[in-house]
Amino acid sequence: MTVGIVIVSHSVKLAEGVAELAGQMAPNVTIRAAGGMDDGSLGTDFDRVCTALEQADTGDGAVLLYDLGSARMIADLAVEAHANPLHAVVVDAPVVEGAVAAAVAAQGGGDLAGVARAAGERPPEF
Amino acid sequence: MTVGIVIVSHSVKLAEGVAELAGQMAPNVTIRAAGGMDDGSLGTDFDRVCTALEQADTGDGAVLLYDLGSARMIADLAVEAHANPLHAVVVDAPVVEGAVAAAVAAQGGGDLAGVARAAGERPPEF
Amino acid sequence: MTMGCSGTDVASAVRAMATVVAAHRDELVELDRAIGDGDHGENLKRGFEAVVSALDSSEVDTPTAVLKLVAKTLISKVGGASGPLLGTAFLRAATSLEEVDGASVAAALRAALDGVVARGKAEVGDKTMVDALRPAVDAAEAVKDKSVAEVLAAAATAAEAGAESTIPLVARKGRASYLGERSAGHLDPGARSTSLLLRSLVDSAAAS
Amino acid sequence: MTMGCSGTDVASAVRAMATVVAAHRDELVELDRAIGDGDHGENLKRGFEAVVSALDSSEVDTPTAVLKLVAKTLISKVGGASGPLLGTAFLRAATSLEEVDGASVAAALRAALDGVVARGKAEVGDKTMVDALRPAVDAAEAVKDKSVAEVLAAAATAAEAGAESTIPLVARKGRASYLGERSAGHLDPGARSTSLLLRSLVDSAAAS
Ligand SMILES: Nc1ncnc2c1ncn2[C@@H]1O[C@H](COP(=O)(O)OP(=O)(O)O)[C@@H](O)[C@H]1O
Ligand SMILES: Nc1ncnc2c1ncn2[C@@H]1O[C@H](COP(=O)(O)OP(=O)(O)O)[C@@H](O)[C@H]1O
Ligand SMILES: [Mg+2]
Ligand SMILES: [Mg+2]
Ligand SMILES: [Mg+2]
Ligand SMILES: [Mg+2]
Repeated sequence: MTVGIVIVSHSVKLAEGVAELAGQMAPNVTIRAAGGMDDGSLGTDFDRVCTALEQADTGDGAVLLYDLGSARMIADLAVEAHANPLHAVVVDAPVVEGAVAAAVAAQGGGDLAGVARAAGERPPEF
Repeated sequence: MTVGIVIVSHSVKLAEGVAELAGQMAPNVTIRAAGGMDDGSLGTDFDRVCTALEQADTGDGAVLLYDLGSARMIADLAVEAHANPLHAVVVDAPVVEGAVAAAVAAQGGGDLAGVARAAGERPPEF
Repeated sequence: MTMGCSGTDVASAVRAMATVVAAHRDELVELDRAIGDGDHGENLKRGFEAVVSALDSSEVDTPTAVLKLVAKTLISKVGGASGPLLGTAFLRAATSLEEVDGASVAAALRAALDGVVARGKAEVGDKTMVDALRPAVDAAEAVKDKSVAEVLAAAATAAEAGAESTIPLVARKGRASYLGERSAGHLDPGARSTSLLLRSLVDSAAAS
Repeated sequence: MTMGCSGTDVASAVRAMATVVAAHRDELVELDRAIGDGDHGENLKRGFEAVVSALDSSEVDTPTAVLKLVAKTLISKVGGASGPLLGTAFLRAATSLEEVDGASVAAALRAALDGVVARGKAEVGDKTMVDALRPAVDAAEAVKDKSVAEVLAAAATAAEAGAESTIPLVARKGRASYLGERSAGHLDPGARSTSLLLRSLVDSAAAS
């Protein structure tokens, strides 16, 4: 059981940075960065998010985290377009903290609901 | 009155991505990314944070946002080392959401306390 | 009076929208710079340019197929909040546009509004495109037994007034909500572009 | 018995720590891989290598000056939570180490602990280096009228037991706290390295 993770962001760097940070604590989890537009400008790219979601869901589903509100709408649309929309959950949580928590939960073998729950919980005190 | 912003992160990309996202809504605000280590590995670099803070505080102070707990400790140390520690505030808020809110508040001419408060408030619904 | 109802006519109307968007790019950018991130004009320009390319290179022939292509392209290419919102609007309009008369145009506009609200959760008063679109739909429905041209004219006029009504509002949805009270005193870019798109439809209907 | 109290002696003890850290790099990495991000051994190795370089290229001569240089270098070069924590520990120890006898060593350890707690807000039971350091300080104070070597030996032995005590704990501070219940059953890397550093001091005191 390994739930995947998609980071939806307006920025290529932000998405990749969150993915690398979360990946550090979750070497076996597929974390895909879907940030920025094709031309490098800031914005959310639906096709990129769809591709990332296809890759992140390796059978056990995937959670999507997003940076700002308009990215949430794109994430929702990507879930609707996903082969199995029940295999993808958009989590309303701070993107960095949520991604690290989700990655750790997925690394620990959590199922889709468990990983989504972990991502949405207030992160532990550091 | 323009309060500056420092993004303290374990990742170069994450810090730069947050800075570019927040900067989009705050063209006149100095936002400095202080992410990653000199050798490119993930971690927080104290000297980088200190330099970023010196640059971000152009006279009206600066707020620092951080990604994970150990980055907070480095941010605190950078404030203690800052020429005027009362001119720098570490904000305990989700880094992306907090940075955007802080940037918008600083762009609007908020003072240090106001910018720190804006960063720490729950972001508006999108 | 009936509006042309072939796929080609709808495609022409959409191309005319693209022209209007390009002509107002800078204005929309300026509006978005004041209370957002300054990309709304560029977002819509990029999106509608992609729509025109898509229409050029595809053989969609029914109004529904054209509108679906428009929807899909806007969702993919706009890059900002207005992409999924307008995309959902076109998608919902597509599936409800069966015949083209006043009533069906009003119904399509209603479906578009419902889609925007379902997607973005904004209501009138939140300082968004909904402030233009909802009064437009209400006005269209009030005259839905008249011609397509009259229905569209009523919608566009109401949308223009609705857009103006956003000026004093404090934003509660979208990026502008980060500004709080400072968002008051500015026209919402998405409300403005929505009124422009509806006015463009009026002109297309008159020309056809 | 008194420990050498020149800056050179302190520097030698710190160099010995660097050797110990390098020898245990992989072990600390493995421990951190289980409940963290797998960098603790590398972080400390990098930090202490930088400390050795700094000592090589500077002319600090008092124990206080050496410890401050160590603190500053660890804060700058470690890159993880252990950097600001150990750095603060060395900094506090530096400013409280006036003469080198059992009592002052115990006092320096107490100051170091207080610094770690002030910086990281962890307490015993949170599964951090504090679980090694606090019992070490308590043990040191209990024998503070004895020699430096005995004080350090008491501290190191207590730190080792304290580190072991972290195994069943659920982490409440630091990165491992993200794992919740799954953090139980693993030795905390920072508690382990703290016990290694203290044991290294014992060996340095015996050799001097
Ligand atoms: N939740 C929402 N519901 C309805 N309209 C919205 C919403 N969020 C944003 N908008 C509209 O989108 C416009 C901004 O579009 P655009 O600049 O393209 O996107 P972004 O804000 O992502 O840069 C706003 O002026 C507003 O009219
Ligand atoms: N708040 C804290 N207080 C005390 N010790 C802490 C705290 N946070 C982390 N630690 C210690 O730091 C160790 C991890 O150090 P390291 O791996 O170098 O940093 P990071 O977790 O940033 O990668 C943990 O094993 C723990 O002992
Ligand atoms: Mg915009
Ligand atoms: Mg935008
Ligand atoms: Mg670590
Ligand atoms: Mg680390």
